[in-house]
Amino acid sequence: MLGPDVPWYLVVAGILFGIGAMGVMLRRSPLIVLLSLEIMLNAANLAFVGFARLYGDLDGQIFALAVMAVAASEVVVGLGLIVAMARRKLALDVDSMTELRG
Amino acid sequence: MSVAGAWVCLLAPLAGLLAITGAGTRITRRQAGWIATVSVFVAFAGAVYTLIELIAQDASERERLSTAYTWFEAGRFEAGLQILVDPLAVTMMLVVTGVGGLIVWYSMGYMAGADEERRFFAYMALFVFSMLLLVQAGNLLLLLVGWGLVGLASYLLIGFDHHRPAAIAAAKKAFVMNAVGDATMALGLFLVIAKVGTLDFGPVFRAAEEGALSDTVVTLVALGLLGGAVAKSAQIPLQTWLPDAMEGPTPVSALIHAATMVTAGVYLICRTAPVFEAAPDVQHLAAGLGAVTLLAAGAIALVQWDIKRVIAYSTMSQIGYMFLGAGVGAYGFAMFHLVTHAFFKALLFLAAGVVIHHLAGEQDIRRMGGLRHYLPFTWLVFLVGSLALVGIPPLAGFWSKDAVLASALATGGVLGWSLYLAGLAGTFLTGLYTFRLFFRVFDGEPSPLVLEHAAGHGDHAHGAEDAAGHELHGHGEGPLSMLIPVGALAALTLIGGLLNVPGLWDTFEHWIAETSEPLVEATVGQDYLTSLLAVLLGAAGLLLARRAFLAGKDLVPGTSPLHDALARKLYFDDLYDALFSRPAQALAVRLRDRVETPVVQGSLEEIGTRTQEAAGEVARAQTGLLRTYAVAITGSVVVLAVVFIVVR
Amino acid sequence: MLATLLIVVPLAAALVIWVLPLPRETTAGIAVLAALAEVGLWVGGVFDFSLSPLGIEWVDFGSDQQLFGTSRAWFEELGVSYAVGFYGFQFWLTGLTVVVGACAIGYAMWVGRDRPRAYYGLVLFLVGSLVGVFASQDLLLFYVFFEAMLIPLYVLIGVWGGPQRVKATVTFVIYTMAGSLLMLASVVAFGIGQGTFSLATSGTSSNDWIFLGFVAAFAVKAPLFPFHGWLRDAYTQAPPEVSALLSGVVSKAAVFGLIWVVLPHFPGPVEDFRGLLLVLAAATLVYGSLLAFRQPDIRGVVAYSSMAQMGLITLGIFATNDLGLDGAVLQSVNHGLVSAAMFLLAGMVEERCGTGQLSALGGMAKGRPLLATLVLTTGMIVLAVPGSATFTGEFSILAGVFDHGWGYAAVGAAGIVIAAMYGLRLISALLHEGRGSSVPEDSPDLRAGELGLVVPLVAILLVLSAWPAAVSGNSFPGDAPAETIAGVGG
Amino acid sequence: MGNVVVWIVWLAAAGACLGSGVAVVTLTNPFYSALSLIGNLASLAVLYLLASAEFVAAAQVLVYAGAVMVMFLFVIAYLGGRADAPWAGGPRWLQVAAVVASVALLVEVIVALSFGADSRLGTEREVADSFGSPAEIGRLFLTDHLLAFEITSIVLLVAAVGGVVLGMKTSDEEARD
Amino acid sequence: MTVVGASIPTPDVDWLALSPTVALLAASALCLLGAVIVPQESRRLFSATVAFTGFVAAVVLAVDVFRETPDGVSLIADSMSRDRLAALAQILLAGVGGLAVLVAWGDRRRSHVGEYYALLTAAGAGMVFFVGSANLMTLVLGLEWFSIALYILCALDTDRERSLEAGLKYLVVGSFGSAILLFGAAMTYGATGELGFSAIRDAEGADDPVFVIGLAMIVAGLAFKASAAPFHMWTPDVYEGAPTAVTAFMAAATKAAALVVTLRVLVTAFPEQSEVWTVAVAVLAVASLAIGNLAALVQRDVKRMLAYSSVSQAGFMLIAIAADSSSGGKALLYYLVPYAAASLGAFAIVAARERELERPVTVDAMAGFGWERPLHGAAMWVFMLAFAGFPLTGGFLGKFYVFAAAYEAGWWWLVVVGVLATAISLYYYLGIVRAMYMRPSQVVGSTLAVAGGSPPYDPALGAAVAASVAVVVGSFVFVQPLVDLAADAVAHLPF
Repeated sequence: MLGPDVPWYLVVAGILFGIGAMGVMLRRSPLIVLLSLEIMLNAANLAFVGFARLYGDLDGQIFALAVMAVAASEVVVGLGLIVAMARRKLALDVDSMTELRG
Repeated sequence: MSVAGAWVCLLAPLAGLLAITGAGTRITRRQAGWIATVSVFVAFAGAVYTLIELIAQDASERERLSTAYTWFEAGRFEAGLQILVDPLAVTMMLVVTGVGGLIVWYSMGYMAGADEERRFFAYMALFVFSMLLLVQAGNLLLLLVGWGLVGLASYLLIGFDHHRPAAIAAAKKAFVMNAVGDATMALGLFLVIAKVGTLDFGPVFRAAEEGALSDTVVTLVALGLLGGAVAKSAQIPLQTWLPDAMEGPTPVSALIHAATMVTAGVYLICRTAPVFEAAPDVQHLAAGLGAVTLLAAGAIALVQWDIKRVIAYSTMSQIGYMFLGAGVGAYGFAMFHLVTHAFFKALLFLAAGVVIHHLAGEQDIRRMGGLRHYLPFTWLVFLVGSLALVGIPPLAGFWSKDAVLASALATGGVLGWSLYLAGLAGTFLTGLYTFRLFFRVFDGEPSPLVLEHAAGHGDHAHGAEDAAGHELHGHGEGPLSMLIPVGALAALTLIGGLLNVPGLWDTFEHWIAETSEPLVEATVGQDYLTSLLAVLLGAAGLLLARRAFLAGKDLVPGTSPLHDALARKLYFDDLYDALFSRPAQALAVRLRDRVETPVVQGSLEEIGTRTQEAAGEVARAQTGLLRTYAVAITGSVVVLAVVFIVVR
Repeated sequence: MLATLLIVVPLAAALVIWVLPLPRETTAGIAVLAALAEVGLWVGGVFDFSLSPLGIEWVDFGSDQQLFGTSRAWFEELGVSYAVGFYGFQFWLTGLTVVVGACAIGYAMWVGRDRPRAYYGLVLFLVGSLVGVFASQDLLLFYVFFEAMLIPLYVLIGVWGGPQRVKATVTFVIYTMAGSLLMLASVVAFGIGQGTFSLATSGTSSNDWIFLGFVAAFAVKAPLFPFHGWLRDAYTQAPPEVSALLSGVVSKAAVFGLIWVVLPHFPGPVEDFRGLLLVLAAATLVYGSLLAFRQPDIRGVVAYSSMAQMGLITLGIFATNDLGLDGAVLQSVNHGLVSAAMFLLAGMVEERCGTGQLSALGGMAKGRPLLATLVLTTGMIVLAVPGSATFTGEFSILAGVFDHGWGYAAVGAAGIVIAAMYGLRLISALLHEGRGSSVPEDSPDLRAGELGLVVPLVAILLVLSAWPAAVSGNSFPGDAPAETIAGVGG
Repeated sequence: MGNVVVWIVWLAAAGACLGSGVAVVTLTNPFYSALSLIGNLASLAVLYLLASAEFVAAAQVLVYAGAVMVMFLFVIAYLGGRADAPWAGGPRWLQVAAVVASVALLVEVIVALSFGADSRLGTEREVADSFGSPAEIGRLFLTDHLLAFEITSIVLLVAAVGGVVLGMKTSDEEARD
Repeated sequence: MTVVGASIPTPDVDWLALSPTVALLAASALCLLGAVIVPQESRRLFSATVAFTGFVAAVVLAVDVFRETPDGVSLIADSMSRDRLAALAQILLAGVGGLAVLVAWGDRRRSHVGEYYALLTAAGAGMVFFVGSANLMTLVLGLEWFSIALYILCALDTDRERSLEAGLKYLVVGSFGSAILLFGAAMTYGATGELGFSAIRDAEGADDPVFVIGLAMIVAGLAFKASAAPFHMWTPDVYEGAPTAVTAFMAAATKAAALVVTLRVLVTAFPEQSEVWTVAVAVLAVASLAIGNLAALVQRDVKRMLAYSSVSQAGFMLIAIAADSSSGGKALLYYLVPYAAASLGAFAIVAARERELERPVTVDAMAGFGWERPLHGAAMWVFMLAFAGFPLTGGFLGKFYVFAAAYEAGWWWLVVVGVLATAISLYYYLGIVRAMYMRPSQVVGSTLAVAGGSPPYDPALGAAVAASVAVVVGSFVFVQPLVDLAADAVAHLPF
């Protein structure tokens, strides 16, 4: 194979997943949280693509494509929600959403 | 031989009880009294019939066990509702129903006008039934039932005046102390069941006689029975309830606490003689307790001021003689003394009842005196009774008490001699306290109280029994329904002793011997010697009492430490209070305050609180912050992955 | 068939009452009718109408056959079936249930409980589940009914009880459930281990933990010291008739469980733990008696005396011999009746005086002969005066446990003495001495309706006093209970 | 030599990918974050290409970096200044825990990978040139993965409905306002 | 499909297997259509009817699938399985959905009525599909399908802040969970090179750490959907904030679907690792029991309390999965029936109360409810008893069966934990009963009057409640037939 072996892809995927997860866990802006979620999904996609290459099996790529659609769907809903919240003049800060707790 | 009479005897009072209870207010008080009286006399008739039937039998045939049905059954253990008809039982039946009938009859006059008279007669019927069950019981379990039921009846009757705290307290005390006796007796019976497998007299006695039971077992069983006997018969150390029981109406004292129930212990020892004989130490213990009691009670009687209490201590003392007799194995004489004692002690109580009745409930002999002139008949019968009690011939007490003492002498040895000397000393004391009482009540100048009642317009309460029911003025010697029984008992006291005259005929002793063979037989010489000594000592006591009375002095000076000890009843009440009553109460309170509330209830609350606290912590972990959820998930995944890798 | 009928009739009546919007009187009428029908069915069961030309003959309790049984497949997968039927002691306990149940319902009608539809339905439901418990021949079915009876109890105490009712009911239900859930674990373990849940056909187990699970549940239910934390509040806060059912009948579920679940199926552990259990039972007896002696109110006294009695019964059960077992059954019936009577009487007194505090009561005997007679009679049976049925039971139990050491019997005998103390204290505090501060001068004697509730209970007790062998001699198949029990698991 | 170039490209792409990822997470302004994400997606597309996933790479650019991100930017623009949220903040322990947890997860994954790297993961199969081509992908989507294909569309449809429903001002809101 | 070129072999589509899903999708589409073309005033009637019909049709079709499928088959390159496990789960899910529609009927929303029912049916369709998934891809997609529908449903009351908060939290945390599941799927794929469950089982590399991490992540992702602790934290917030009818559906259906799929995945794909995941599942079960029960103890809001209770119920069901045996499977399936019914019914009651009070239902707000609304009160009582595992409800036999399965499998300590947890749970379950019957009503004359008096009786909700009661009690009486069905369902799982 040209370039690095598959495990390197996976390392990148893993790091990316970690970065995304950290974003979700650290950031308070729902927009950025959504972006971080995208990173996590893409990390998974990268892993899938890498493994697809490893096994010479297109299932992984198909999976990655499907996940893209799913990710898009989540973004749509997420953005819809953010818009609805903005319309309700709610603070766009996940830390302020503590009405429900305990 | 027909046992129908015995069954009639047993069931008639029960029928009376049920009739009175069932009829409730539909019958008058007087009718209730009649029902009770008649039912007891019917029972007496049954007893007499049974006696005749029994006499008609061969001496060896005079024992019949009759079972109505299997009363209790557990696995292979069975106890029938059965009665045993034999000379011992019939004797007791006669005493219980005969004396009982007279006393119930007497009560009709005595209790007239009392509140809740029906209840009184129902209780009396219950008592007679229970007592009959006790003496007729054909096995130990049923005997225990009767044993307990008389305790119940005693409780009910002592506490008859339930609005008086003293009466209630006395009733409770009597019941609880008797329960202690019941308990020890029950323990003895458990041991019997464990070792013999049955409570029927026959097999149990056979086992005891044949030595099938080890010495320890027999001793323990006998101790258990003795415990019951001591409690019921108010012997040391379970004697303290009897004086208090005098809170009950006087007929009750006469019937239960003089004539019948309290002597049940003696009956028990005679009935279970084979067991006691197999455990001679226990039997001797019984005799010893009897001796101690007769002295102690006699001594305490010297300082009592309550007319009934004096007689009550005298009862204890006399039962001490019976125990002494039964303890040395002179069952016949013990029973003989039981019978004569029933006569003269009932007589004394009923006569005292007349006095109390006359004085509208006053019982303190310090406020009496000179009654001889107002109550001549009562004076006479009281004198008869007192002389019989002291054992002056030819009255009943003379024959029976001397026979008991002679048997002690015949036993010999250290034990026999000690018992004998104690008994003799007792006769002296008897003379002393009996006539102290007699003179105080009947002799001398009439007291203000007596005069007041003689005038017939006493109108203030004296705070003693019957106060609620009686309008207070002199009753004289009371109605015929009181006088006839008193007269009948006086007659019995006069002639009762002739049932058994040492050296001439010993009908009674033989009669009892058919059930319980005596262990000792006094010689005629011993008899005469004893009689001589006893009469002399008794008379000496009498005279000393007379002198003291004339001198206006107390027999035991009120300032002496001895007086104090006697007045405090030798400290038994204080001792039990300190040893049992108060620790038990303290224990109960302590358990409630130190265990129940803090530990049992508290631990629950503690668990509840702790759980709530933990729950609060868990809920607080749910911060509502989105980011913490993500952290939790990530962390959990990390941990889960580690677990997976490790477990793998 | 009769067993099923006895279970179904009250449940069906409960449903009818709940579903149909009937007026108060009709509701009460249906409830009473159902309760009486239960009694009638049960009495009908005592006599077997088919055997004799006269049409009436005693059922043969001594036969090895289960009586009036029904068995249907239910949860075959795990070997669970709907199996009900009676052996002697079960039948007696059932009789106790229907009688006390009828009196309780009658009392409720007499008092006129609020929200009658809910109330009567729940009581009937309780009665049905209790009968179910006593008729069970399947372990899981037993557990089902054992738990089901808590459902109505929870509400009955919590809604109709005294001022502390909510705390009382919560403590009661959670405490008893904690115990019975441990039993559920044991039920599972035992049944799965045996491959069947049938009480009659499953064998024995020697697993101590399973055994302890069962014992825990029954120790809470009985209750035994120190598992009685729920007792006082529940017994004093519940409505009197519910207290009657609770202490009189519900606690007997523990008796049933110990006799029919634990003894036959865990002979080994029973042997190993006998000492401990006997000590606990004896401790219960003494502890209950002592606390009864210092309770400030009627129901507190009766409550702790119930506890003491349950300790006694447990002594008999773990004596595991003829005297102990037969005595335990007899005593269960006795205690059920007498404590029911006592609680009903307590209710009647409380209704008259507005309080159950002994210090505020007294002197009620004066002018109230019926009340006095009944309280006295019942009280005397409570304290087991010799000759009473309770005495016979106690005697038999203690004679039985004597086999395992005189100490137990001695403690039991001491218990009898303390029982006399608290019994007399209770009687006197109610009836005797001066009129208590809370006793209205004109408060009436018992009325006919009240008599109709208590007198039957007392009458049965008196009959049992005269003939205890009726129960004790007919409790188990065969003539030796201990052998019969041993035979079930073997 | 091609290898070296590929390596360089790979490293550049991977570096860009991770760098832009970090930028997404760290930048304060959501607008810049979104832009960084575009870079991230684009560099991922390069990695996909290198892993013989041409069609995926294309889709990544078109669908993701194109459509989705445009939507993102549009929303951010719509929100204007309101989109600016505090950076992080919150409890200190939370930040620490977040970092620790992510790093731990990362370490686990990488350790696991390193165990497998020598054996199964180390040796990839030879693949044909058509591997990852639109035709192959399309064929699979219509045969083996027909269901996935259909579901993807349904999911998108549902999301579309959701976007509409949530984005619209409702009569309930009006009633409340 | 015929339009596709000849070079591509058309896959054989088993329409019967897909029919429940398709029926629901059709209903969903109709509802959406209705949202546009049906006039406002009859829209609710139309949509609800269509949705209900769709769910009923799905039930009927699933029953047919069940009867027609004695042996499991996998379809379309092993991406989906048609078997009795799926069919049974579909019957349950669609049934719950139908009842949820009845509960939703009384919801007096003015806007998005058509979309509401469309999304409900769409979520139902997703679950119905999800339980039949046979490879990781269909699994993930099915999960996203119904999840996204539910995210929207949760946030649908855009006028309520809590609804929005719930929606966003669910979305973010849910996507986070999905991402983890997805990454796990990638790892598993990476270790085996396979996506199909049975293929994964047969593949090599089972002891690969990558594989194990993948398994852990998959378990975490599914546990997340089943709201098992410690992945449960979204549950209370979302359940509380979401429209109650949606909560009812979610609580009953999501958990059922997730647990059935967890069972299927673990048993079919990872039998070799059973000693690993049984321990993990047992740990999750214990955590769920502990955390769910403890947290529920201190809740004041009934929906929130029920949410925590659902966490603990998940714990019980995980015990059944941990048993890793056919009786465990049967126990799980049996347990789901009364659980789903009780859960739906309980939220239905809460919905009813909420509608008459027009404020969130706290435990205090339940005071006196039992006397004011006797039938609802009694029903609520039954549901609480079912949760608490009292006899005469299926909840009891469910617990019993679960414990039996666990004990058989040697998990005796799980049985003990379960028993203790049940004891704790009694406090709050009975707390509801306590409030309903033992506390004076605080409502009559005050808030209720402000809310315009009690609303007209809602027969649809009543029917749903009645059906739930019938199932809860019926599953107790007719346990064996249900267990027989469950036995058929798990017969082909490779235990």
